[in-house]
Amino acid sequence: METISFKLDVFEGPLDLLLHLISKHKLNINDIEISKLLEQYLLYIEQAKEQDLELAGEFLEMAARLIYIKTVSLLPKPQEAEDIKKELQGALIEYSLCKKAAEKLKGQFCGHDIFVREPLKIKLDSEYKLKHPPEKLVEAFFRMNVKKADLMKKADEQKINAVVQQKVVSVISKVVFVLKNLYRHGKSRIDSLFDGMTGRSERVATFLAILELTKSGRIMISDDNTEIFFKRVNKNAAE
Amino acid sequence: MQLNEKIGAIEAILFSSGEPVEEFRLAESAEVNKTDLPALIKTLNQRYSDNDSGIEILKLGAKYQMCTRKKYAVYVRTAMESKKQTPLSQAAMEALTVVAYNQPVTKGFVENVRGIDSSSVINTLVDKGLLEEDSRLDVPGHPVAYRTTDTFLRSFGLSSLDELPPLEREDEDRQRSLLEDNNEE
Amino acid sequence: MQLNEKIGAIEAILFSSGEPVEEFRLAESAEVNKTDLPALIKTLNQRYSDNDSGIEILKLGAKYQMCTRKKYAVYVRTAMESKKQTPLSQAAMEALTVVAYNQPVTKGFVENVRGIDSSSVINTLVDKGLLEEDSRLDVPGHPVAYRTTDTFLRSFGLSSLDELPPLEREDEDRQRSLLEDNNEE
Repeated sequence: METISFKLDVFEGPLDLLLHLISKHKLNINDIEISKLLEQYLLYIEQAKEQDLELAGEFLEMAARLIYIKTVSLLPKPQEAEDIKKELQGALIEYSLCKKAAEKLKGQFCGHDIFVREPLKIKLDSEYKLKHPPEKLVEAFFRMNVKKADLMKKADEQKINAVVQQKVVSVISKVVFVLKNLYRHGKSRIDSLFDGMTGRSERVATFLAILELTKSGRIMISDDNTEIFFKRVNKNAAE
Repeated sequence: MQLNEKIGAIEAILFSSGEPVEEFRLAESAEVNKTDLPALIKTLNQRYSDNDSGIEILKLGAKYQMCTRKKYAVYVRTAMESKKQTPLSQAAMEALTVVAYNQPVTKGFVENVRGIDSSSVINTLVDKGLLEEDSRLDVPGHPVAYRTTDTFLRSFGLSSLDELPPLEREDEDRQRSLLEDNNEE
Repeated sequence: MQLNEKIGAIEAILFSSGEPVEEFRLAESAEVNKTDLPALIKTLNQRYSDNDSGIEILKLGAKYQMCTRKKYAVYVRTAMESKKQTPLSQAAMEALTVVAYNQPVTKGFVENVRGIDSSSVINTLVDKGLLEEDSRLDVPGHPVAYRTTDTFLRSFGLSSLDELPPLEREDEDRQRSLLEDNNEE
């Protein structure tokens, strides 16, 4: 068997390797002999494995693709085999064009020989002076693909989101919230305290605040667990 | 090396440096004698002034710098300012719209609506004077909120925010009414 | 305004801008007709080349940029103490070529043509300023697409994408005709 001295990493990818094999074995890129190409390709892959080279997944994928093409060509469906072979040939032709163009462009490279300078730094008035019809705003709005109703809902949620997104809500702040609520209304339905709260942190903090206030004896929870009220308010009510 | 080439090398070096270049470094890099340098610069400057050129070489202590000629300063300023006056990007226009219709809003809100980080785009809008910070958003934590400015109103030909066009699209409305018609059938 | 002064204004603007300047902005700021601009730039460039000047004006797409002349690269490099930069790798050249001829394209497209993951190589090209993101690719999901930059044009001595060398299809044609000959036999 022919010994192959090579390094797989000289190839830019499986297509590059295939092009190499095609030119080396003088195959016709427009009508590739798949079995021959497959045989040669696998030889390279085997060799690479023996050398413990890390094979990019793309190389193995290509092996599978070649095997598939060969398999299908053995089946009594010549059209399909022809189609998938054409697809591979197309890719190879396109890639070979790319390689040639890259080679040509490379010869033109002069990027390291031309120098430019930084823009002069002067202080400028940066105020926007262009004019637009207001309809531009409506246009931009529809481009975002946001439903108007959603936007309004989000606007309502903003006050909460603004807080929730920025920090974890502290229990203390909710103790103050619950107390304020009680000062204002005398008693509060527990579930109403959670109205409008969407953030988990806020809800948890509120719940903990209620427990904390109960534990410390500042407030009491009604027998059916639906309302809270100040202890002293309760006394007054009892009198 | 020809005289012109020596001058060309000096010119190229001074151009690309931007900053003032020390005499010795300029001479060394352009491969000319340090003693010849003043004469070469003089020749170059003479050429510039003969042509009413836009640039000239200034001597600053023991350094040289290529600068624009003062008489053209107004054109330079106009050009630089006009560069800043690029039309708003799509992203900027979107962020501006979100703020305009919901102000005051936080960066977080704009991000939420657009589904993409909008921090830098909002900073740009503030730089351009179209948005400004607003402390009116009265929620705990007092996050920084933004509102549109008078410059915004001027740019969009509005005399107040009440004149913002409604967020409706004609064709959409028509579609909707068609749809409703179908449902009725 | 005298002819020389018009040219001087253009020169000052291009010098101070550093970056490529759009034709319309240059004409507007220098207060010249856009249609006169090419002739004025040509006169300026002629003056530069007559003097073997260190600088010249390049046309990059619909923009102009003042740059150093290639022949003085060695002096500039010495002055800037810049080491010789590594040339673009084969992989980078291929990816750049795919983008150049098909822009705007996604990373996926490049990978498809090259038959191998091209993500990191594209990132490198973006870092080098040869490629940039392009938001024009208007397909669902708005994948990030890439296009070449003005720096790309400058780096390959092109003044517009139209000047890209044509893709060579000759070999292929020849092969095909050989094939046809064979078939006929």
